[in-house]
Amino acid sequence: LQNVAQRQAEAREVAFRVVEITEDTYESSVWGRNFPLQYDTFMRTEEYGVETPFGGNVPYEKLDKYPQLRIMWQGFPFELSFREDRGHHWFLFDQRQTRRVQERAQPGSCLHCHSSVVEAYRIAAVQAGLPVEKIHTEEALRKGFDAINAMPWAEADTLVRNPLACIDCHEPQTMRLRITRPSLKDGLVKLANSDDPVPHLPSIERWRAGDRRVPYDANRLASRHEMRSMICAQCHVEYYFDRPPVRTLIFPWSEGLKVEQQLQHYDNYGWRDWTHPRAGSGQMKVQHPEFELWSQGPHANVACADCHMPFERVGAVKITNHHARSPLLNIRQSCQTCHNVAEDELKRRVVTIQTRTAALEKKAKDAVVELIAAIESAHQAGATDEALNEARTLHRSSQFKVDWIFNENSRGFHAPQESARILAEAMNEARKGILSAHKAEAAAKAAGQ
Amino acid sequence: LQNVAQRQAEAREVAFRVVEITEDTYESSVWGRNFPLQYDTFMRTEEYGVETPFGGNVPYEKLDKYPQLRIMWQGFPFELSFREDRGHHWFLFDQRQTRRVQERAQPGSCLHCHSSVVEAYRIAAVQAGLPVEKIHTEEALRKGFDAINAMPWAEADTLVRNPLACIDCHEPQTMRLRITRPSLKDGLVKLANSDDPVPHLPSIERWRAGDRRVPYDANRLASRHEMRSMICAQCHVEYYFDRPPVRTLIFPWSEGLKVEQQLQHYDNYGWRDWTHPRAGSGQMKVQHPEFELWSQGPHANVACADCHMPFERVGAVKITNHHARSPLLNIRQSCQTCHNVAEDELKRRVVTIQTRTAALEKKAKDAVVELIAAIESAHQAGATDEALNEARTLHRSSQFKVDWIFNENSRGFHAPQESARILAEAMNEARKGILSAHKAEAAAKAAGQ
Amino acid sequence: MRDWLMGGGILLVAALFLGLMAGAGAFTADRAQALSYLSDDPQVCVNCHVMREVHTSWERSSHRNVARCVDCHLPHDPVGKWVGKAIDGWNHSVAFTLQNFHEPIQLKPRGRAIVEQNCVNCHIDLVHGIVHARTGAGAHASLPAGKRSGISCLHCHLDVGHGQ
Ligand code: HEC
Ligand code: HEC
Ligand code: HEC
Ligand code: HEC
Ligand code: HEC
Ligand code: HEC
Ligand code: HEC
Ligand code: HEC
Ligand code: HEC
Ligand code: HEC
Ligand code: HEC
Ligand code: HEC
Ligand code: HEC
Ligand code: HEC
Ligand SMILES: [Ca+2]
Ligand SMILES: [Ca+2]
Repeated sequence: LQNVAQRQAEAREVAFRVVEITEDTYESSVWGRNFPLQYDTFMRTEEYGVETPFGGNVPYEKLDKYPQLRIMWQGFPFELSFREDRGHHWFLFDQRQTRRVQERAQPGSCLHCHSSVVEAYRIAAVQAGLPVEKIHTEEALRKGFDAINAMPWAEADTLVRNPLACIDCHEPQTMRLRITRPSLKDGLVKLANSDDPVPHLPSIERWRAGDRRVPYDANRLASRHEMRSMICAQCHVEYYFDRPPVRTLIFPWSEGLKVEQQLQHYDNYGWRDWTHPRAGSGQMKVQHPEFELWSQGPHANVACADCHMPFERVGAVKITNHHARSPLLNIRQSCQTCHNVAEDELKRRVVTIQTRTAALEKKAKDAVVELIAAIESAHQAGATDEALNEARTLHRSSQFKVDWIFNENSRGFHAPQESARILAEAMNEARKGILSAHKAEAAAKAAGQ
Repeated sequence: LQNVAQRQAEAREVAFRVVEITEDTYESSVWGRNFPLQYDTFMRTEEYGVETPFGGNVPYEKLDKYPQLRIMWQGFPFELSFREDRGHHWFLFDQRQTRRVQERAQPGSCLHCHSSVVEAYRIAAVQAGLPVEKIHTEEALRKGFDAINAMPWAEADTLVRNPLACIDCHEPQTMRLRITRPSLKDGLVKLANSDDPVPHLPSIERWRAGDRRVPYDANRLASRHEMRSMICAQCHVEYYFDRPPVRTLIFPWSEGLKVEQQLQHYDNYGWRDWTHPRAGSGQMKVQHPEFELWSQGPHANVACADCHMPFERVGAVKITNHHARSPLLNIRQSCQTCHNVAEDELKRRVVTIQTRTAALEKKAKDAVVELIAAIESAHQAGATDEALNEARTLHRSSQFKVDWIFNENSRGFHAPQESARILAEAMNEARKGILSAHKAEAAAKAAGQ
Repeated sequence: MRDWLMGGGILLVAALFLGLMAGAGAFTADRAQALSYLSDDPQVCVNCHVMREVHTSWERSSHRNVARCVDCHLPHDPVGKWVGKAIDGWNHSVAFTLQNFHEPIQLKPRGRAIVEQNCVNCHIDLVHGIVHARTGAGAHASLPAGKRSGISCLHCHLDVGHGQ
């Protein structure tokens, strides 16, 4: 009967090192020679063309399926094209070919999330004067980040070669997960300093209870379980680019992760992405707040990777399945370990949650589109800006909330009640706005006679 | 220290029959001599005076805490008094002393849920001509039910003696759970015939797949697990009394259990509980739809009894704790069997869900109260009924939805997303109604000049 | 194996165990067949009705044929195993006598760490890659499951021992 200790010794030599991986190994294929099983699953993010009721990776044009979006985002690049997302393999290609890049000026900041940008940041840092021996430091990433943010997109695009690569999430020697993206580091510092309770991120709660002398740093303090969600928060978050010339990529987390708190962040900063041409209100376009919505849901203690990169048995070894996609395409591994329930029942529950969200989304968009028309009509009838101020503030807030849920990619599943709550607030505000615009129009007409 | 021997002895002598219990044993204390442990916990429903953040059994006057209710229910008995509920021990006493009974005429139908009515139904059936040998049949309960529904409340009240008793839920010989209340039998027959999917009630789904020749009967078909929820549905449901003289107690389930389907049932029947004196709209007052809301939630496969009458170890024996109350007063037994989570974390999750619901409820009631004022003002300005028809329909529907969630006693916990969805619809409809009423008023004023 | 335990070199350990129990549970220990507590047979645990439910659920679990109670709930290394038995023996008899334990019974941190380490002990070949993703020359000593390696098998596999 081999005892346990002896077997442990044998097992350690399982991961045989074929090739040396260092901080300068930017090509995933090289990492793949040491970790063929993970690499095979990673490369499957190239597959697309499969639909789920509300998700999947058929890159269809959402503006055609949801025409109200063109009215809501009129005057902003997203009025040109907004497609269903697909595998990580495509994220550099898709950005390069979108009309939002080809027909509008964009800053280099986009590449923070749309390329394996670690190499470009380091090179740019050295070019900007950082001593070359510091090239592998976090400081290098920071300096390069600042440089590339400020570049026009086309110029920055020439500095990047690959979509998501192993080095974006893993430390070469230990394979430990680490955060490479400066915007998330800054975002987590803001979050840690806010009062928003984050029970699902205990390392932040512990930091808050400490002396707070050293700013919160996930790479030092976050647990392995937290990292299995934080690495996704490098990109799957709401963001904005600061004013020119810096155009720093910022996550609006100074007040917290909830939608009202992000709006407060923008209000405190007097920020608008653009002014809506018909309604005249100062609007923000919200993008994919997966991390923020997931934080409010019943699965906040379940890591993104638990569902989107689940464990898989391949032969005699258990690995992380790097084929990040809709969990509905892999329910057995993504859900059934924790939920001892039949596949079709689990799918039914998800689709029931998403169907409720979709029904509310449609009504909320109807209300926002009506509000835009009501403000425009009042304005044309001579209503003063002062009279339309309330309606425009309600437009800014209600459209922000509809965006927040509609552009989040789980169609409410990551936090079912919170999604419905946010859409309820959006509807209520939009309808109040319509009323206010009507009053302003009536007053203008009365004054006009 | 002989407790080991004592415990091993206890484990064997669980159910020692002290006294004979028959269909005519209406006094719980007699049952209690055979089942002292269950009886002791059952009698604890007499305790009251403990609050939880949104529930508990301090019978405070809700109309004072939520003044908008008096506006919403103006013209209906609930404008007099509506208190927080408390233990089953009180349900006959509380009904007898409420101003809704002392200052308004009510039918005998109330006693279906506010007394141990089995004995009264049987006696009334025999008095109405049923052969005495049939006194213990379901037919007797039906005949008595019809007779007592039609009686004025005061007369019916003289026929009842006790609040909830063992015989209301248990078959004397086998202690098997059974449904004694005719309204639930009728309700389940309607539900079975509807198209509303009820995956959590498999016996209904199986009946639907059969030849449907014999109407669905829970006492024959329901599983033990289903019964652990169905017995509560005898009373914890939305209901109405049919038109005089019959005043049959009916559960509006012909279209299904969801709020829109119950409204459809009322619309199909052209029903209104009363006409709102200020808004002139045909309104229904919704009462405690626990069973219906729980059916839409993540705990639909968890029985009411699992949380409200959990298993408890007393010495060596496991019994059902009959002290039905807020599970937040007994988290250890109610929740930790399934959730391996600390008590305060579980409580935090419930309160987070309930706080979201409460915030939406307040806004929804604000909108409905504004709508009532808007319709009234338009009416006083000369707007025709025809012009106000849309606003009144929206008032009927939006107030029905706010009632449905506010009067449900878990403050959204039984189905968090569904509760938020319903309140979102209510807000949207109420605000649309306000807009419609304003238009009607403006038109009336324009026509008036 | 059962007979060997009863007859042979067990007396020394039994003395240690009985020593621990001497204070409160002499009489209790005897009537609860404390001596049998020293064996690895799951039947031992089910002497107590409070263990009946976990025994039944174990009999329906995926591990019924491959792991007995002690294989998960006692350290595998020889020394750790007997120290564990002594500590558990003491905790058990105190809790059983005073009836002051939290219900439903939950694994305490120490108990949970033992179980987590045992998952890895038996499944090391399968999970070596995810437990301690260390590579390259000079790999650190393999980190045990639980606190230090940061991965908790029970985060996903809570029901392997007892179904549900
Ligand atoms: C903070 C990270 C981040 C930044 C910065 C960012 N994106 Fe994205 N982008 C994402 C994520 C995550 C997705 C996938 C989720 C989705 O499509 O909603 C995505 C999806 C896309 C897609 C595919 C779906 C679509 O919208 O058609 C395009 C194209 C795209 N982004 C373009 C851009 C452009 C252009 C910029 C700069 C103006 C930019 N992105 C900046 C994270 C980012
Ligand atoms: C460096 C930025 C970045 C990081 C880090 C990142 N993502 Fe993404 N992700 C994207 C972008 C961009 C897309 C959209 C790709 C496209 O449509 O071209 C995307 C798409 C996806 C999709 C949609 C795939 C499909 O088939 O529909 C999923 C699921 C996803 N990401 C999950 C994750 C998870 C889970 C993590 C963390 C383990 C993660 N992502 C980390 C940027 C990122
Ligand atoms: C409890 C499991 C679970 C967790 C944890 C989880 N998700 Fe999801 N995610 C889902 C499900 C289910 C969907 C819906 C898929 C669909 O509609 O096909 C989804 C959808 C998505 C999508 C869109 C996929 C598509 O089909 O285009 C992205 C991107 C995503 N999640 C990212 C994340 C990120 C980032 C995190 C962590 C912040 C996270 N998820 C945490 C279950 C989960
Ligand atoms: C989007 C982020 C991301 C990228 C990019 C990524 N990984 Fe991972 N990887 C993960 C996560 C999450 C885990 C699980 C880590 C944990 O549980 O601590 C993981 C774990 C691993 C492990 C540990 C063993 C296992 O299977 O759990 C290896 C080896 C690995 N990845 C190899 C690779 C390789 C090779 C690449 C590039 C082909 C790669 N990874 C790219 C997120 C990523
Ligand atoms: C690591 C464990 C884990 C994984 C993986 C997981 N869940 Fe869950 N799930 C939970 C926990 C924990 C809860 C909250 C209830 C509780 O505390 O037991 C929950 C709750 C739920 C609920 C009820 C709450 C709600 O949102 O309505 C649904 C539905 C659900 N999960 C579906 C899924 C689906 C679908 C997947 C796969 C995409 C999944 N879960 C993956 C652990 C998990
Ligand atoms: C279908 C069952 C049913 C019927 C019929 C019924 N009730 Fe109730 N009643 C309940 C339930 C369940 C509660 C506890 C939940 C709650 O208070 O919302 C309750 C609570 C009460 C309470 C205590 C809380 C309060 O509202 O002050 C009073 C008083 C009351 N009902 C009076 C009446 C009267 C008067 C009638 C007849 C007009 C009536 N009930 C008909 C089931 C019913
Ligand atoms: C015959 C009618 C009837 C039945 C059957 C019934 N209830 Fe009730 N229940 C009531 C009434 C009426 C009240 C309100 C008593 C009062 O406030 O006077 C009530 C109150 C309650 C309360 C509030 C107690 C408190 O302390 O706040 C809970 C919890 C409850 N019921 C749960 C249940 C559950 C669970 C079941 C099924 C196992 C059930 N009830 C079966 C009529 C019933
Ligand atoms: C998953 C557990 C769970 C299930 C199943 C469940 N409930 Fe509840 N119930 C709760 C919680 C938690 C509350 C909130 C208690 C509070 O706010 O103090 C509650 C509140 C209530 C209340 C009000 C208690 C009070 O404090 O006044 C009643 C009545 C009730 N439920 C009846 C039912 C009925 C009837 C069913 C089945 C149709 C049911 N419950 C199913 C957990 C549950
Ligand atoms: C509101 C409904 C209700 C009433 C009234 C009620 N019980 Fe029960 N009783 C239950 C439920 C639910 C169970 C659990 C049945 C199951 O799991 O099949 C139960 C189970 C029992 C059992 C089986 C053993 C156990 O503890 O699970 C006994 C004995 C019992 N009740 C005695 C009584 C006595 C005595 C009374 C009157 C003092 C009474 N019951 C009143 C609902 C009720
Ligand atoms: C009989 C088992 C059981 C009992 C008892 C139970 N739950 Fe659950 N709970 C579940 C299941 C099953 C889910 C859905 C997720 C899943 O499928 O694992 C769930 C989901 C949840 C969720 C996440 C979904 C949501 O509504 O946000 C919360 C929170 C929760 N339960 C709290 C409680 C509380 C509080 C109690 C006690 C009042 C309780 N549960 C009692 C089995 C149970
Ligand atoms: C004398 C009666 C009795 C016997 C025999 C018994 N147990 Fe227990 N056990 C208990 C009691 C009482 C508790 C609760 C005490 C506590 O939670 O600390 C408990 C708790 C536990 C716990 C959880 C508490 C912790 O410390 O993590 C485990 C695991 C356990 N027992 C395993 C076993 C195993 C394995 C056996 C057989 C070798 C066994 N028990 C034999 C009475 C017994
Ligand atoms: C495959 C490993 C495994 C085996 C074999 C096993 N257990 Fe467990 N045991 C566990 C795990 C994992 C938990 C934690 C379950 C939880 O917290 O929900 C647990 C929990 C317990 C508890 C705490 C109560 C509870 O349900 O959480 C007791 C007591 C216990 N086990 C006793 C036993 C006994 C007695 C046996 C033999 C009949 C046994 N175990 C066999 C893995 C195992
Ligand atoms: C005494 C050795 C032993 C211990 C301790 C043990 N296992 Fe196992 N386990 C096995 C064997 C043998 C199998 C069946 C063959 C296989 O699947 O590898 C198995 C099967 C499994 C399976 C697949 C079957 C299923 O339930 O899905 C899982 C998952 C698992 N074990 C997880 C665990 C976890 C988690 C723990 C710690 C709580 C644990 N095991 C403790 C030996 C053990
Ligand atoms: C993030 C969730 C998660 C964690 C943490 C986790 N597992 Fe698993 N495990 C899974 C999934 C998913 C599967 C199913 C893989 C498959 O079906 O290919 C699995 C499968 C297994 C199997 C059975 C493989 C088979 O199908 O026969 C064993 C054994 C196992 N895990 C042991 C462990 C051990 C030991 C640990 C702790 C080191 C652990 N697991 C940690 C999710 C997890
Ligand atoms: Ca934005
Ligand atoms: Ca009603």
